[in-house]
Amino acid sequence: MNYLVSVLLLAISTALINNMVFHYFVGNCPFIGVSRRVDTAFGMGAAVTFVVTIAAALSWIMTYFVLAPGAPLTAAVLRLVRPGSTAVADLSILNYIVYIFVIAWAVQLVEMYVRKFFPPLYKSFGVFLPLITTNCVILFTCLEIMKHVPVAGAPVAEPWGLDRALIFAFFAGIGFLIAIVLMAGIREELEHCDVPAPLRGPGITMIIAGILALAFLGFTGMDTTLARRLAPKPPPASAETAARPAP
Amino acid sequence: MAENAVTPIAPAAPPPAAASARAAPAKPAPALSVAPGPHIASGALTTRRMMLDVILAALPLLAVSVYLFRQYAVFQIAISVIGALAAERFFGWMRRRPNTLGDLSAAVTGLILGLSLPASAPWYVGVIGAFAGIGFGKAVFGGLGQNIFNPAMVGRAFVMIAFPAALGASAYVAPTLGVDAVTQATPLTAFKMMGSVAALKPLFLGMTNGSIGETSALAALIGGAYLCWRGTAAWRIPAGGILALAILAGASDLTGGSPWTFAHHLSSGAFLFGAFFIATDPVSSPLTPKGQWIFGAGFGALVLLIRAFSGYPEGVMFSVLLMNSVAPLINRWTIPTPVGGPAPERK
Amino acid sequence: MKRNYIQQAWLVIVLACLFGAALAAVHAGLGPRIAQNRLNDTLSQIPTLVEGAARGEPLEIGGRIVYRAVDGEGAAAGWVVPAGGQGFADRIELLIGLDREAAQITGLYILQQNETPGLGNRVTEPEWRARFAGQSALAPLTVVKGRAGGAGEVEAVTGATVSSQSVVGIVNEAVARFRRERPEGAP
Amino acid sequence: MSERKNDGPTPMERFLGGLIPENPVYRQILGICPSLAVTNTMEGALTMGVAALFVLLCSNILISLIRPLLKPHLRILVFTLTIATFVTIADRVLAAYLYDMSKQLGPYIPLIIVNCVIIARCEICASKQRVFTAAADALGQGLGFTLGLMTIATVREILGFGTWFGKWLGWRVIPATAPAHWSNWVIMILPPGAFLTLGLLLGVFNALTAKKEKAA
Amino acid sequence: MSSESSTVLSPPGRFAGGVHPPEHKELARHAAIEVLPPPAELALPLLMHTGAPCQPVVQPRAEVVYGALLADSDAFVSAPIHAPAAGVVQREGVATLPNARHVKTIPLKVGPHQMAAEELMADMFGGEWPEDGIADVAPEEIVKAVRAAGIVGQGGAAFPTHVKLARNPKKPVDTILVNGCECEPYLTADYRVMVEAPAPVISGARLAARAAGAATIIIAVEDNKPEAIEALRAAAAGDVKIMSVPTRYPMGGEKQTVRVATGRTIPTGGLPLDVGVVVINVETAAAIARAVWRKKPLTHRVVTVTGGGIAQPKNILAPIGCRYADLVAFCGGLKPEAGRAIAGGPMMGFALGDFNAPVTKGTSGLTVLTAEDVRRAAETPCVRCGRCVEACPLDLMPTRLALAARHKDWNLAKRHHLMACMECGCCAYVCPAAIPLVQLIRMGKVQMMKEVGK
Repeated sequence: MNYLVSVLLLAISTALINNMVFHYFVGNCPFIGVSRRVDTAFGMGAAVTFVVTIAAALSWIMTYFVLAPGAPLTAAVLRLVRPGSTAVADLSILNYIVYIFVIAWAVQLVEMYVRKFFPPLYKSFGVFLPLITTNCVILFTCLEIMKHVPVAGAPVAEPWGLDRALIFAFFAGIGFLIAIVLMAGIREELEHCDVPAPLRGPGITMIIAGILALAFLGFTGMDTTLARRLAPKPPPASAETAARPAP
Repeated sequence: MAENAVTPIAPAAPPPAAASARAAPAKPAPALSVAPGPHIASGALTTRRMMLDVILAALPLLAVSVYLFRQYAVFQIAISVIGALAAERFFGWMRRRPNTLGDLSAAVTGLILGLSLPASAPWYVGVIGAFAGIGFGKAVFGGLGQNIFNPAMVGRAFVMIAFPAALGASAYVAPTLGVDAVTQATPLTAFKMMGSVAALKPLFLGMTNGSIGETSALAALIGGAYLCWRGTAAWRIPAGGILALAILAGASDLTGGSPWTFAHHLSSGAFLFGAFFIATDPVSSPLTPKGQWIFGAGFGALVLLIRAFSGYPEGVMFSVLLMNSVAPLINRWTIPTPVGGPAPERK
Repeated sequence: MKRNYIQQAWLVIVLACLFGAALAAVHAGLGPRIAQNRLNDTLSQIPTLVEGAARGEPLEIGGRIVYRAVDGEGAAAGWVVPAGGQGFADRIELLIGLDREAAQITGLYILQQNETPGLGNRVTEPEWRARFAGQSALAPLTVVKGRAGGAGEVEAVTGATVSSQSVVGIVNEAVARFRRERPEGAP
Repeated sequence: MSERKNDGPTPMERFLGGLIPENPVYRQILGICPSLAVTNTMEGALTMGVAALFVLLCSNILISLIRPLLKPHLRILVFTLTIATFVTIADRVLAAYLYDMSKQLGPYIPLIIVNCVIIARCEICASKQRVFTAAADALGQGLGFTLGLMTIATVREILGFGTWFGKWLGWRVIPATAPAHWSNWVIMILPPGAFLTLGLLLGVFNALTAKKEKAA
Repeated sequence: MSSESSTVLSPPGRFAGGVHPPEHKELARHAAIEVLPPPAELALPLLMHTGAPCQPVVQPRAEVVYGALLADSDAFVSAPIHAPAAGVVQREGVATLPNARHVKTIPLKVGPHQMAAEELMADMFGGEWPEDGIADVAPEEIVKAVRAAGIVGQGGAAFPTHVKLARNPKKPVDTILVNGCECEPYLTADYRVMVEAPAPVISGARLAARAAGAATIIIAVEDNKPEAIEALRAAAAGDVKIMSVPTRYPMGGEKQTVRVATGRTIPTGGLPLDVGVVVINVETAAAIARAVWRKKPLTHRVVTVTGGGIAQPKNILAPIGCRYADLVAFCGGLKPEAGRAIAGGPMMGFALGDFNAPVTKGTSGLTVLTAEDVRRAAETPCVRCGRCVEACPLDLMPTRLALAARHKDWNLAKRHHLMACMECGCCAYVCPAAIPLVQLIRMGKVQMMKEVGK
């Protein structure tokens, strides 16, 4: 039950309160470019959700086992090469490079897999897949997860296991989906409106995004309050669970 | 053809008025116009009349607000209305458009904005709110009838986020005012922050603190009833909103929720004012009856959610904006099937 | 086939080696400095949090880092406990200063927050943080609104009760945990 | 390279082109994420602009140098590798020497990797032009990007904080003892203000260029 | 006339939407039908029905008698044309119908010796109309007689009636619905026929039922015509059911009448036949009776000439082919305040540029509105109030359709079912922003067919 609550809170927080587009400003290029029709917007959002979840899993695994300071796989390799060494291997400088290639690879993988096994799905959002490699939502999600991957050496403020990383990534994608579909609905409506010429296209999209961001501010604090309401009554217990050591 | 011989008065040819008049100067032949049908129109309602209805319906709210907040209310509303009119004219001028003040829509925006501000807000809040509302909420979309969001709520959200101290919880305290009840925090804020529950009767009558126009549930009901009776407001929206809020809050009451019961929720804050005056703005709400139900219900549910769980004590403004943003999708998803089913595809 | 592959990719491989070397150099050159920056971020606040402290020594207790504040001679002056939790908008990270017996709060510093500017972010203001100094660490603090707090009470930031409550909650939890887990008899 | 193939704009034209006619932010609508995320202070905007300029310049020069060796199908791979490397370097340098800025910009520095401006310049210009041209192009685009960020930041910082370069230089635009009729627009620091400012500036930019084109 | 009088039924169905404009029927409702003496010349269009045009069967300068066949066609969906008066055929001419269609005409110079008005009235509506013996008439006989008489739907669409009545084994008919709704404001032609001649209406309905093989006969009349209901009720026996339906425009539209009177819904793009119903107008019913019992062709029809711009509003039994000018002259001419002349009623009728157009078999009236009646407020932007959506009897979203038509956005038009619109005009009538909704939709339908249809 506690776990479900925490999933719910993470979902609300990621998809609504700290929405990728309206709070973190990421994914703006497709947000402007692919939000003219509701169906294409939905396809784009679904594709992003799909890829971001997979990329998040891969990057969490890479970070935890290979890249983080003192990561087990790297350490094992190090011991093989130089037995008895006490140095802590830290490959975190390679983080960004690894992430971007993990994403590119995930996109390729997803594209091949979907084309082969789910042709209808491929038809509905396959065209968006190659575009996604440079979608900042994905890299941003990987970077956020990076901050929370538990590290042996230095304790992380809020360690996330693979499961939390996956949930976070999935709802980050859902947040993007919500934003882009809302925007597409509005822009379809605007198609025949007399928008001032200089504002047509990106200008009006930004202003609408601004108003949407204003509206989404209404969700602020919802996760905190919910957490307080749903938390089991004796507070020390929750402190224990929060203090659960990193896996 | 000897048409004139047969029908001396009927125009002989396609009738240019002047020519006929010259032909028979003594008894001018009628000038007939040609246009596609229908040739009669109801004329019972015009856009201008709809706007006037809103202003009329707001009179009870105005009366309560002037009673409660005295000259502060008058000042705030005047600032907002003048600001909105100036903004409408300014943006119209920027686009070289004819004067549109006559349709009264800008005045209504200003009025709703003024009613939704606290009496104690400084003067620039009303002006900036009006300009932001008309500018971001209306002019950039192309003017009347084309906006997606309720302009008054865009303006209010803008100033609320821009000047949290002027509109935030504490700012309602206006010690210079005469009536005791209005020198305290608003009932919703007091409940959210300190858990103190206000009595229902003053909540309903409006003898509490709050934004200028929101205090009295009774006045909002009277004005709202007038709007629905006139048909200016789609009754399904407030009905959906009230139902959703009452059901959700009632369910939480039954499960032993909070001392703030569904009756409190209904009569406190801007809920009824919003349900009748703001959410029903035709431009930014759905067109279809089914869509209006969904819109209303979504509005009510969001108000409750935001009140209960978000950091803000009141959720009417955010709910309206959020539902506005969904309205195009609702419209899209609730296109009714024509009687007799969709037209068959032509081969 | 394999030859062909190498022919195709030799540039990538060479570049990768070059870049790897460059990054290794950057890491070697700047790594310590970055680490020091991170540490300073926390350590530089220690003298303001605990009276008489000159610097802090990191210590791991229960899987978490706390700092032992020591004076110029290395004698214990108190504790600095990093803590964090959900605020109104985002996570709040803060440092709590405690006296030697961990019986009294000596100071509070907000490392990171993302609260509403103009309302919630006023928890970072020194005037508000000063309300924690001198409070007892033995019992949880409570938030009061609209009046100056007495002992064990902290007056909320006007219009930002949620942020205030969040900070107080984080402090209460961290202090209680620290009191449970701290090495007995120390420092 | 034959002269004909290089018949495009001269280095100077390319440099100037990046500033306004082909401005990445206002004209190409690229790199919107940082334009919104880091522009609540001038310092953030400048730092981000310079970091992007650095990455753009280095990768453009490198790509231009190795362009005869590029295999078409490996081109994007090489671009990405190059950009990611330089971004990492920029990120570490910032963390070492401008720790506060690095903390403030957070993930937006690494996000330069997927900034469309850079990969687009590599593709359009650097992989086809001589080093000098590519460098001029990178400088123009980078400065144009920085300029774009700084215009947005100017509006947002002045309205939001009443200052301009307030952290580094402490310039107050609105006097601290401002009349009672002024209070900082908090919205400008928050996401909605970013979107609205950029939307409006886009409109202003378009209106101005349209007017200029009409006059020409 | 009947031995047992029938009761008045209430309708089993209803339709959503619709409007109730001021009726203005008082102008002509008490004016008994008067006969228009044949004017000097008639012009009979060769196409005044839906279907194939007729070819002349007489030569110019031929002398014809009343009721002589003038033109016919081999096509099934067509109806022959007969001489409404004795006279001399002229060289083929051309006329412009109110719907702006140019058609060839057979002009007929009317001779000096004509039937007297009383004789014509008696022949049309008077005398005895047999109640018995219908079962002895073969259905094919009826269809043949109807075809020979050139009867078409006189409600407006002018669809050849014999086509509707011919039995189709695939689509059996169980109900004949006689449409006496006349929901257009001002018009009273059908009303007068029901009041003055209920017997041929009922007889014709029975013949139609016999021809189509329908067991049920319903005559639906709007409840603002109690005299008509009473007259029909008094004249009808048990097998003919009189139904009083609510007064609401467009109750007279086939889709609405069928839905209200039978509870069945005609599929979009379909016919009443698809739900087992044949709908005929009251005057058509009378014409059927006359064709079968008296072997007379359709040569005259009742036309209401009314409106604030007409000196003396009247209901006129006019020979087909007379010009609108003749009608106006017969009614004392126009008043000076006349502002618009409309062939038909003000909701769906066509504005006339002049009065030269001939009266056809489908002409139900001439409404001359005053300038004040047609004055409209200036168009303002749509505020999406949804009035039109509520008024639409077909559950469409007219404002969206008009938007799509205005911007030629055929995807949007399709999504909102543009082609399902029946152009009743309720939306434009109620629109507070004075947007010409139905006009835009009409235009959009034509353009969409042109651009997408092929």
